[in-house]
Amino acid sequence: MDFNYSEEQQMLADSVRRFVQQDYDFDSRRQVVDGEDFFSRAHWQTFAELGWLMVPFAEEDGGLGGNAVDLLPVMEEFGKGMVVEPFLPCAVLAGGLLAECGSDTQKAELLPALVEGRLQLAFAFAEPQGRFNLADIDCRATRDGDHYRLNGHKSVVLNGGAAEQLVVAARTGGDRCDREGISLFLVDVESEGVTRRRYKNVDGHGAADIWLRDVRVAEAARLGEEGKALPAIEKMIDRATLAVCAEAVGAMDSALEKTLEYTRTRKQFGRPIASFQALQHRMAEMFIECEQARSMLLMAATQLDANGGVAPRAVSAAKSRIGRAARAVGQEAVQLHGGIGVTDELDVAHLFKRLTAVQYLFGSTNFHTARFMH
Amino acid sequence: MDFNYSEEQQMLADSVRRFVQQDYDFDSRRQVVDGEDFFSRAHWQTFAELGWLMVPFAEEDGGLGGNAVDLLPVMEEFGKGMVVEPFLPCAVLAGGLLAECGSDTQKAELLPALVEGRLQLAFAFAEPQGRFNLADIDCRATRDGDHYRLNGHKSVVLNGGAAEQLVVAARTGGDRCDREGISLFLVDVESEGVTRRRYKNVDGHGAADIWLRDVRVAEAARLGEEGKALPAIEKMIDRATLAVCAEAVGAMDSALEKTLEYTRTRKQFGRPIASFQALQHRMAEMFIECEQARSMLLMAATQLDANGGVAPRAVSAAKSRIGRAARAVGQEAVQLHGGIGVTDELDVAHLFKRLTAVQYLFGSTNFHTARFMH
Amino acid sequence: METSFNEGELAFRDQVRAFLHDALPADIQRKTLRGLHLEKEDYVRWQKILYRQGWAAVNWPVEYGGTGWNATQKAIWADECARAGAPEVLPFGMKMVAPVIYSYGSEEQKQRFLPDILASNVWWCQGYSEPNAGSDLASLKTTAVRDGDHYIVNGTKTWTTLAQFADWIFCLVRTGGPEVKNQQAISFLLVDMKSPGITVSPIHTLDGYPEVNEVHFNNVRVPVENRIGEEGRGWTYAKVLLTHERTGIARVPQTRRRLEAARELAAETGDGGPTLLENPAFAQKLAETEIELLALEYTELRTLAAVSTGQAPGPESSILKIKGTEVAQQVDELHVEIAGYYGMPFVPEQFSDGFDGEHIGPGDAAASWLRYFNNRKASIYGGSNEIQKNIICKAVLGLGG
Amino acid sequence: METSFNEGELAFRDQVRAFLHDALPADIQRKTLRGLHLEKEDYVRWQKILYRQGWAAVNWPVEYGGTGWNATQKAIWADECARAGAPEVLPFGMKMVAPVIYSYGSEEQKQRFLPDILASNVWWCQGYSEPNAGSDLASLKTTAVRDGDHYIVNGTKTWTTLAQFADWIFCLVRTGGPEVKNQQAISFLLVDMKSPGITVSPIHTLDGYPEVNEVHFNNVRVPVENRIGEEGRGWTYAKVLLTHERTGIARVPQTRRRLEAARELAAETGDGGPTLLENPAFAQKLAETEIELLALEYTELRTLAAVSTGQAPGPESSILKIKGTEVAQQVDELHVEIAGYYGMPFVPEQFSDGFDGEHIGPGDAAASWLRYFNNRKASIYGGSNEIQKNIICKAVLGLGG
Repeated sequence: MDFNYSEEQQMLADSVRRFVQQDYDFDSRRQVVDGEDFFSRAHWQTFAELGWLMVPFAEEDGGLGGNAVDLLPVMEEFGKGMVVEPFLPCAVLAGGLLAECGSDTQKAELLPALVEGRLQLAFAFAEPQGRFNLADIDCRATRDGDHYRLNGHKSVVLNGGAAEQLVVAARTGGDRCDREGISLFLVDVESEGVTRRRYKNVDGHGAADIWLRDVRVAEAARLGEEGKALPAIEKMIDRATLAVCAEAVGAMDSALEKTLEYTRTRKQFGRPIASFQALQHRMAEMFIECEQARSMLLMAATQLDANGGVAPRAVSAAKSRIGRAARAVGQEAVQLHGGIGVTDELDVAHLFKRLTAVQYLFGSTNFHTARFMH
Repeated sequence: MDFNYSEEQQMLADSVRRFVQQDYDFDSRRQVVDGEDFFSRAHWQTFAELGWLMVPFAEEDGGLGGNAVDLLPVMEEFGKGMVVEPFLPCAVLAGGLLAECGSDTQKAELLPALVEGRLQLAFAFAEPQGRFNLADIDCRATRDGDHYRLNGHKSVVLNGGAAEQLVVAARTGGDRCDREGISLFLVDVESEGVTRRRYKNVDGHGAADIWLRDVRVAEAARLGEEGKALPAIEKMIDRATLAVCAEAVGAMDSALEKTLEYTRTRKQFGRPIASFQALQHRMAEMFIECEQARSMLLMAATQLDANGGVAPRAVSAAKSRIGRAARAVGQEAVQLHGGIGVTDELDVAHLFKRLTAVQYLFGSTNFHTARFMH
Repeated sequence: METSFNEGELAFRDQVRAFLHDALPADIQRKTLRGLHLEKEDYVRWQKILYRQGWAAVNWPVEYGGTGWNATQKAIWADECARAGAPEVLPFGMKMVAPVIYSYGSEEQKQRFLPDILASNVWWCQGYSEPNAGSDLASLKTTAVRDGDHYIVNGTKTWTTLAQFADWIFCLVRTGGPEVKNQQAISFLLVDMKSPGITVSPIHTLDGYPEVNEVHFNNVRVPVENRIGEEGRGWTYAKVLLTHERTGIARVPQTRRRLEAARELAAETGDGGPTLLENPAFAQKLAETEIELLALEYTELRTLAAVSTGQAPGPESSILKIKGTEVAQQVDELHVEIAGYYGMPFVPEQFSDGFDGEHIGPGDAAASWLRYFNNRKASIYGGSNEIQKNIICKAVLGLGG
Repeated sequence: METSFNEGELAFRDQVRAFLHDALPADIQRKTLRGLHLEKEDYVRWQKILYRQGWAAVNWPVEYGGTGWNATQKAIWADECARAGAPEVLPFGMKMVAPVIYSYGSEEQKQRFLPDILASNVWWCQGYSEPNAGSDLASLKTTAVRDGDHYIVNGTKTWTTLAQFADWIFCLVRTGGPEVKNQQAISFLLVDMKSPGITVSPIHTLDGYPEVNEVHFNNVRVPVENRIGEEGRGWTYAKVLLTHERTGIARVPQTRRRLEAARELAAETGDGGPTLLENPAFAQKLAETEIELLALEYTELRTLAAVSTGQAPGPESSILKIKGTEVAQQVDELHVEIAGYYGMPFVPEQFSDGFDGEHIGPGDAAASWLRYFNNRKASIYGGSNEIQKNIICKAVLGLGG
């Protein structure tokens, strides 16, 4: 057994850590988040140049290998720095689906552009009625000669505002919640009938609601077989879930570290508040949460890689446990910071917001506990 | 609004408290528990002489009034002293059913004997297959002329070892879990076909498993209408549940008090362990649990009295919350006592055992939370 | 033991209901029920309606304009207001400074300040906390140095809620030098916010709203006649007040309304097939929260009953603060869970006056995340829950420091 | 990163399985799987079987009779033993005193004591705790005063597990006077339990069994040659040992076996209609416990991986103690819930050898309550979980005392 990163993975982690330390301090991040795109195109180019965008892909797709474990060093450091650039929705999720389901032609056309930072993608899956059930797709794709017509409404599409192409999950057959009948389509956001409402999420990440009204899509834009997309969707969402778990583990470590720093310097009744034993034991419990979370992350990552990327119970166990840890560590970090912890001015408050979002992204703690049970 | 006890209730509480202080210290209790009957006949006579056995009954039945609230002062003090005499199973539960369902003849024959301490009763309801579902009765009573024949197995019948008469819940119709078809019978333990296995429970209270094999019971020994007993059973079990909640509240107060005493005197690293803030905050949390439990007790008692003794959601809310408190306070009391907390020699260990038993008696915390939900 | 309402109390409840039904403006009600920000004008408009009814100051002595209601009536009032969606009274004037003025102020101060508070002509804010003092009020640094018949005030107050609207601020300031024992060095001062030398800088809380502020004092001249009571006793006045303030802090009616709203929303929220209310884990959490709230309600009733028999609410009332905030935060999390993905969009402007675009997501899903973020303050402000546990340890359990 | 077994490891696992299948006596297996008390004879019989196989001392260096297994093999061994229902090795001789002897003892002491421990000819018990010392080992009061080539030992040790069977006890004793710094006043002594002046008095734990004892020393003469290492360094030897002892304390395989047993029992337990496993609240608790155990397993694997690359298990391993006991106690509570009413009867004799009556209730329902009671000790003994948190605070988080 070996839980250490390989040399390549360690170099990757170091490279992301250097970027975060040098270019992504709290004030720089604020400027990025408050900018037009909700992320920095310049940073994105850096990601491409440093090869990070190749991490999620297999070598034959122009990537670095594409193991689940490879995502960990990148996402953890992103979590510590609260990086908002759309690595997860664009490269891991939408890019991953393209690599998983796309034809050679489709891949050849789009993957190089993605990896070189020239193409923004997003995956539009969730819908207002469906919460976290990936099979609850009501968006319809009806045949129209050698085209399809798409109609539906997609909720809170991560990177949906900046994306040039969308991967859309739509129903070519069956009813809401049927596992069969779901297909994937590449949709240009400039197509007639696509409406977007862009916004920033509470955690600073960009997103959009997207409406499709009689959007005409060529058959060649379908990714993979008609009606058979759900297993691939589940596989890629599980992979993205692992990635967001890694981000959470990084963010929790950072929240604990900042809390330790703060309580060591902040004084009350003439003593640093870190000297109060009741608070000490709570920080010990935060530490335990961080460590148990990290263990679950490693468990799920190794299970995914050992099982060809399909390990739903392992992923759900990890998401459930890490969600609980994210809640506890985030809330305690804010509480132990006192008043300043609930202001927009402090980094720990933004870690808390992101740790809240990750509890719900790709399924809440409750959802994943139930999925683990069944 | 007035949450104070009436003068009579206060006098009752004082009288029980005096008894516990004078005659029921930890060593005396140990002798009682280790005795032949698992309780003291002499104490029982005292209960009768002081009028405590009249508390559960209405004035027309020779009692003191029989409000739910009246049970609180007695049961709380019993809880503090860990009194094992069968007040709850004999007077509150079996006696209560007799008063609720019995004919005038039946009542005239048995209630005076009970109130005067001359008659031990027990209510045999639970069965091995049924857990906490009161309708899950498989014990059968089949007509045989002007008699019934009873067959079945009753689990962990409180006071079942000492009882001279049993109130037995048996099915005269319907199937397991049907709400209709359950009847109550008075059964003399000396009847042919009654087998008992007597034992002491973990909390020192006496109990028995009871087997009925073709036990012949006269029609005149049926309590109330045939097949219609479930509502009365539920009502009396709810009342007994309230009583055991009151006992738990007393036991929790006692466990907290003993923990405060112990941590103030016990030293570690040269200081009383009560001076360690991490332990202080945990005792503050124990105190909050005790107070929230007491609030729920008062809520359920007043709701029962305001609704003619039928307030199932209120009782289940109280049992659920008090069960959670009993778990937390009991476990913390033991943990904060350290090594000595897990030995048989310390009173707090026995409070812990009783606080465990009350979590399951008449339905576990989970059971009552679910009952509150539905 | 008696907990049900008598006939007089039922009649009172009907009267309150009828009044709220007629008098509460629909736009204010809508904002309250949906958990949106109220503007200054909303608060003032509603308070003036109450003033005209004679119900503005529920807790004041009758001689200064109070209602004279007993504890049960006050509980009925709070409950009905929460049910109806009436805004809460902002506490700073009505509940915080006014009791100090009528308890410890001079006759002249009472006549000068109380009528304007009662009529909501003047907006007050509170100047207790300081950037490095937190829950440790005795270590305040803002100084008030005597200069003839004025004090010269210097320092910074923080976490001053809605100071951007305030006309006056009440402050704890240090009037004694370093040789004076901490708690005897502090005085209670009323300061006109228009005084030269005062600047207000907003602090944005987690929901993006500038709910609190820093208030800076730079050589601000305050007439000595604006000091309440004796010099050096300000901490005593403030402390008595803090204890009295404990009743009502359980916020049972408000939390119950939000709990019921959660149940209704969950019943309408699909969960990929069945509703969220049918989700066992969610339903269990909802039930447990409801049970905890019921316990809290009766803990508060027990405290009120003790008050009504003449006992002051003791340090046991710290439970009300701890459990009140914990349960409210649990309910916040139920709403967060209900909102799901639609809690994530951060578009606070859609919850403000004048927004005429389409909301994102169903109902006010996104508002519930903002509220969850914002309400993390509840267990920190007003004496953090850790401080409340210290109080219980010391004053109730007899555990030394 | 690599966590699956290679071919050699799989072969080793098969070998272990085959051995356990053939060698584990059925009566011992039955008691272990049902959570019943094992007699001294049971433990010794099984240990001697392991001794003949050469597998008695998994962790010892090969030169003294250890197996030479690597961390993965040891983990496989522990896991397979738990699955098969093999009794645990009692730690006092094999895991506690033996490492001190082979690490710090003289050549003569090694030759005198280790072979009998390896062959389970001698039963050891541990004399660390004292009636007023608890987790605070440095404040020991038992004295050993030098008298020629003997020490005269006086004092009382407590919580001495299974001392009623012991041939020898290893003790921490105070050899320095009050002028010596606490931790340098303590020595490590091996004492023959047959020495005049030793008396053992049983302490009944919550399950009614005399699992622990007080051991009284009244002018007990102990040869100086029975002291390990230097005088005044006993605390150092014991502490090193305590840290090393941390691996394995997570008890993952044992807890997993009991968790699986809970699942099977719940599936067979009616709940007034459906089974308890179909009860949403129970199923949820079971799943959460299973997830926590999975996390603990990987936390332990991470610690072992660090050990295998040469890092000593650091104070982070306090997590293994805290979480290990917490999860085990959660599983205990699942069993308590399964037993329902049938946990209440207190008839401990039905779980002892020679009982030939009928058991009360299904299976060993009543045993699960006794086990729940007894196992509350887990978070208290061996350095309470509070002490473990102090260790994390000081040694990991850098928070001062």
